[in-house]
Amino acid sequence: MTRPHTINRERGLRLLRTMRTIRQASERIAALYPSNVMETPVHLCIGQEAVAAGVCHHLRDEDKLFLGHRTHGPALAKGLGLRPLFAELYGRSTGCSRGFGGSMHLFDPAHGLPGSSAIVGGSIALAVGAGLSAQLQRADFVGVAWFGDAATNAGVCYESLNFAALRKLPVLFVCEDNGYSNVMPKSAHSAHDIESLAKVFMPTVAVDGTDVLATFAAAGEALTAIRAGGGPRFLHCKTKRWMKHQGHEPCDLGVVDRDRDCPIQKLETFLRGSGLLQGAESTQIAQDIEREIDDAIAFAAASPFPTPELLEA
Amino acid sequence: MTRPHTINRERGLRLLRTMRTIRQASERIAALYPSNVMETPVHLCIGQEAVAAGVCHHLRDEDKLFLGHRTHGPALAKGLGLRPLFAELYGRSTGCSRGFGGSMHLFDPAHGLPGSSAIVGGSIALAVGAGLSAQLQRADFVGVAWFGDAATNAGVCYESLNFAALRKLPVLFVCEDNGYSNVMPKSAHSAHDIESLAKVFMPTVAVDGTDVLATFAAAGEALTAIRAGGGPRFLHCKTKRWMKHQGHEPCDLGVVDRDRDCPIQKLETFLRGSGLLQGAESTQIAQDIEREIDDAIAFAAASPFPTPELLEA
Amino acid sequence: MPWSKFDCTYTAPTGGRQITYCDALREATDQAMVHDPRVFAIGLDADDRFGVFGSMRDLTHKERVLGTPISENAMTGVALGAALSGLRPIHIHLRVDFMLTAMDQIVNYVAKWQDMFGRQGKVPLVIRAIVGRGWGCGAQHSQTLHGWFAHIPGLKVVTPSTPYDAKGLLLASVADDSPVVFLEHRWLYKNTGAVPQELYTLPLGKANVLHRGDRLTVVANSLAAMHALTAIEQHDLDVELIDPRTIKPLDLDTITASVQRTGRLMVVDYDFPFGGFGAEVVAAVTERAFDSLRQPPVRLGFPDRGMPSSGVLERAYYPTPDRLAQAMTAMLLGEVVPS
Amino acid sequence: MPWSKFDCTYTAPTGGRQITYCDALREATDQAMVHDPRVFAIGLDADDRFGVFGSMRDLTHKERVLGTPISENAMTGVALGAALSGLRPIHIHLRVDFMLTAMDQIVNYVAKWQDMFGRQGKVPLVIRAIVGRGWGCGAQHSQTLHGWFAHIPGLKVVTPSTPYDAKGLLLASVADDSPVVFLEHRWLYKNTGAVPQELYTLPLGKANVLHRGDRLTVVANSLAAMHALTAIEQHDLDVELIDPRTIKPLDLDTITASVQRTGRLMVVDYDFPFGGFGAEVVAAVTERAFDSLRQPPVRLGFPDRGMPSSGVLERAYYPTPDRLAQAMTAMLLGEVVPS
Ligand SMILES: Cc1ncc(C[n+]2csc(CCOP(=O)(O)OP(=O)(O)O)c2C)c(N)n1
Ligand SMILES: Cc1ncc(C[n+]2csc(CCOP(=O)(O)OP(=O)(O)O)c2C)c(N)n1
Ligand SMILES: [Mg+2]
Ligand SMILES: [Mg+2]
Repeated sequence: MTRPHTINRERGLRLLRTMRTIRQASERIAALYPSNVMETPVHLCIGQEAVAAGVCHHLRDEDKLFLGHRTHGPALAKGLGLRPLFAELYGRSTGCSRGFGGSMHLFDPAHGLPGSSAIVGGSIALAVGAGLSAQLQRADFVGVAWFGDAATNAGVCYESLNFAALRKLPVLFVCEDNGYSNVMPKSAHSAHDIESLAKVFMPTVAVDGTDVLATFAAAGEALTAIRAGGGPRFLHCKTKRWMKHQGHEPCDLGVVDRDRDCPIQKLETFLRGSGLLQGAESTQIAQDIEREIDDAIAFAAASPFPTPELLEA
Repeated sequence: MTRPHTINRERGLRLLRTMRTIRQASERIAALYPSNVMETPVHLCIGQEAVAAGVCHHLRDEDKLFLGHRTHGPALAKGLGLRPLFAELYGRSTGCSRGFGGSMHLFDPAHGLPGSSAIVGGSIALAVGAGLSAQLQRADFVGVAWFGDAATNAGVCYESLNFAALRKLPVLFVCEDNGYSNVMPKSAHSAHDIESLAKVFMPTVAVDGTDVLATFAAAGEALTAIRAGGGPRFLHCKTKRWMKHQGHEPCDLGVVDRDRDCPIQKLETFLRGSGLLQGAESTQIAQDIEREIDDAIAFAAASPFPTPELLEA
Repeated sequence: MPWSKFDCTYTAPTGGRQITYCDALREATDQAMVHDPRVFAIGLDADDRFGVFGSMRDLTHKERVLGTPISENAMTGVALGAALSGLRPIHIHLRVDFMLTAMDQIVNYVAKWQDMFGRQGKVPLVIRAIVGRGWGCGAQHSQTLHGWFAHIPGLKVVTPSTPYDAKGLLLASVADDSPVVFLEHRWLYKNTGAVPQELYTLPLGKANVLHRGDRLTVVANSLAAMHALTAIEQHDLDVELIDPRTIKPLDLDTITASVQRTGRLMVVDYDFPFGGFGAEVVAAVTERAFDSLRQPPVRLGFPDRGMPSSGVLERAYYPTPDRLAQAMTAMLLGEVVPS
Repeated sequence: MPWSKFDCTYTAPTGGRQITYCDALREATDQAMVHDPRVFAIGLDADDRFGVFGSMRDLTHKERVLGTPISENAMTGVALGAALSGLRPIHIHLRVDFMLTAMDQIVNYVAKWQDMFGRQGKVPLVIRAIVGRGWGCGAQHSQTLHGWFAHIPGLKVVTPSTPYDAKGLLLASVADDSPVVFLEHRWLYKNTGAVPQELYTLPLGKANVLHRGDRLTVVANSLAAMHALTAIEQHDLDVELIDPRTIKPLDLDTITASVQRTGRLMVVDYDFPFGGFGAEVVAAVTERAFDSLRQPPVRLGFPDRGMPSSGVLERAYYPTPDRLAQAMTAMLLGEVVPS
């Protein structure tokens, strides 16, 4: 599995940009969070950016991505704008879910985000339904299920794997395995090895989920196979969660080494080494993104709140 | 896995007796069924007797067996009497569930039958709970989960396997695989191979579920390991269902060869070949059982019906 | 595929082609699938030779009827995912009791999906299930639960009592852009009635007056409505019988207006007695028509316990037209109503 | 381990040791586990350092507190199986919404097990869950559902509102030989009140009169009871406030007797409005005390839709003591009651 990475500059920079957007938006959320401008629980993706960027760069707007509670990273990578994201976190009517969803429930069908769910596991089945829809309609979109390691304990996960495999549906299962369910380590929640389990149902690939080029490559191969009618594929991405399960504080479980485990640093090192990134380009990208985030926050803060009439049944 | 069978006469005859009891009781039910004396749906075990006999002969009264809808065989093998069984089918107050359960809900805690359930899959978890109770109480009983091939599609099955494995609970999982869910063949309901799947969680053995000596041997080994603290085991028994899913009619799916597949004939042939069964012994056993069934039916038919006051909340 | 052109408010024809409730469901399913290629059906054993008690047999578009494993929870999610991806699924359960394995999907997902995202999207999903007593089936295969589903915001709950309603309401449910739980009583399957051949939809949220009367308003749905009708007709009672047809939305206007005229209310709810549909009707009508009520409303239904299996116990557990007639008569005489 | 010796009917002490609702739950759990070695606790994250919002921290018998994977359905079955095999489990959910994944086990198994076998066995199982609004949590993390559980025969439903009740009712639930769903509102956790140190159990099915009054009977449970009490005290209203404490069994005797005296009934039910607990109280009281009612009963609760996330919408969605006070005042004045 450790083939030398190859990537062109444009792709490399796009991946970098996506990861940075997720990172910087998340850090801004963390910074603002204690002020209570966002009245909604947040599950940040800092440290896990490579999975979102690597996988979603292969997805089209028609592909339907179903997320769980840890939404921001993959939603941004799939095409959700910073403005509708921040407005939603700010509880405004301009939010992607009009203020009804909050952080865990993001909606942007135009970019293939038909909704996300905070009950662990269930949305896996919805992605399978999207795959079924594609199959029945002979359309070429793909359903993508996005879930954590602990979601593999929920019965609905297995039921979904079985059905997708039975009907050879165009579904990509993405397990973003950060090794934890809140503070419970994987060893306490899973007797099984996720890869071995998935392999009972379908071709399965494991990748280093902190290496965006690895996830990008593996996701690309999996999606090519799926789009070619090869049935479902499972992508097991081992990654690290830098923050606490919920909220703005750093994780205190002592498993993260921010230098060794940083997907952004890894990519930058590679790009610089390959001559694809030069001088202050990275700083420039970061600054551009900061400005976009400033704009999104200004937009959110200036947006009206939803009105209570909307609550009518 | 095909070791030569060894068995002593007493065991051999006990296994034969149990299988014959199940067979003859089931055939009597089938014969009486069209007369509507039993107002309850029945799922008969004809053809599957070897699993019930082979496994349950290793079980003690303290071991807790949780059944699904196809109850008669394993319940009789575990120690339920013919009288309380028939009285329950006849809807009488002397039935093992006082007329409240019917065929699918049998209760006999003195013989380790804490109840059975007609919602496929769920009772697997109850057996795991019995195993947990044994572990927490440092008692040496075992929880036994009894289910069909199609129950492996229900999420609760996987959740149960995972938890039993995680905590190394004394639980025996018995999958009575008759290849069908009603008229749906296994190929239509399971993308997975049941053995491979179970192996992800625990040691798993596959046996010919029409060969009682094979199931007896495999169950014995599994239970010895479990009782020695080795954690859960999975027994995959491939067998044949001779009757329709429900009711008194023979199966019309064309997969059964009553000569080749008969567990009773198989055992008798073996016992005769080994000199353990002679002359008219088998006929004698059959006649004894017929008398017991006659007695049970007379008991049931003479028993009072439950009274409606029992319906009070 | 404009569905609205089939909207129809006419009342059930009294003459014409007579078909069974089962055939009405079958015809509705067939016409829905023919009219709209986005409609498909999915369910455990939905595709087998028994065809959901006959209601799915010989469909024109068999290729759009999919069987499933015993995985009702995920299959509900699959149906929802398909509904969010351009299709209009009908998810079918042979028994409502099996739906309980799917309550996370039904309550947390299906029911909430539109509210959760500010009602920006459509969820055209119908969940069909057979409800009610079988034959010695016991506590796990005899439930009804219409009022229980109706408690959850975001679910419409439809319980047709006649072949005419079965067809028109199933088609309306398929045409609806929000989730509908569609509950069919097993004991109604063989009932016959006049049913127009063409595709038509009946409004969800509009009650049907099954019998005119002046002295008592009886509200009853599904099998209970048919039993109440038998009771009223056999004993020639001066009772107005209202079948709400949809438990949610509930046509309180029709019910309240009737009670304002008759001054008396009885709800026959073949379901568990605590809370639920019966309680809602009594509470809502009391709130709205308090001054019209001449005596306390009455609810009839099941005892507050799981269903027994033995025939003698079943016959005591379940109300019958006779018991309904006795209760109505007692109420009209101002006597204590036997429950 | 005779539990009955702890039965206690005295009303909450007004003085003495003050502890929080959370600590009362913790103390009850600890004492139950110390008193009876058959009692154990199991639940997702029940054993982690947060200890179920503190209610499980520092227990004497930590070895009897087990964490679980995200497998609520099977874990409910595991708890039931353990209850059928000699133990007395307390199964804990951090949110009632997660229990929805376990409804097959709860409704088809736990609730039915005793009825299904002719009530021959015991099912000493407590299911604890935190209910109610959080903070911007949205539709999937804010439900209450007490009336919904109560609809199902075979489940007792307990919703303590005070620390005193929390302790005595939790112990009574553990002592009970039938399944109990025990629902704790997150917003009550920090409330303090007098709680005796010793082990005591309060009867399941006995209401508590939180305030005496003559002109209106208000029935409210859990957080709603506390909000109603605030409303009554702050505005010095002549209202009798009854907290049923257990939704099922429901103490209709106490409620009916009060309405017979006051002539007016309001139910404050912090839950979905269709059916459920509010409807049951209005219907049951109307049936029993019809002639005493001077005006139509009133229900207050949530709008009939999923919970929103945005703070402004939450504040509109959820009733407050102020809104309750306004409604009570309007009702006492005979005005139209704002809902
Ligand atoms: C059915 C259910 N049970 C419990 C929870 C509470 N919960 C929310 S997130 C979470 C941990 C999920 O872990 P994992 O799936 O690995 O995702 P991660 O948070 O690590 O991204 C839990 C237990 C829930 N939301 N749904
Ligand atoms: C959750 C659920 N779904 C559907 C059913 C209806 N049903 C009863 S038995 C059965 C087939 C079960 O097949 P299997 O588990 O292989 O057991 P077998 O009948 O072959 O012994 C089905 C689908 C049910 N009882 N429970
Ligand atoms: Mg994780
Ligand atoms: Mg089978």
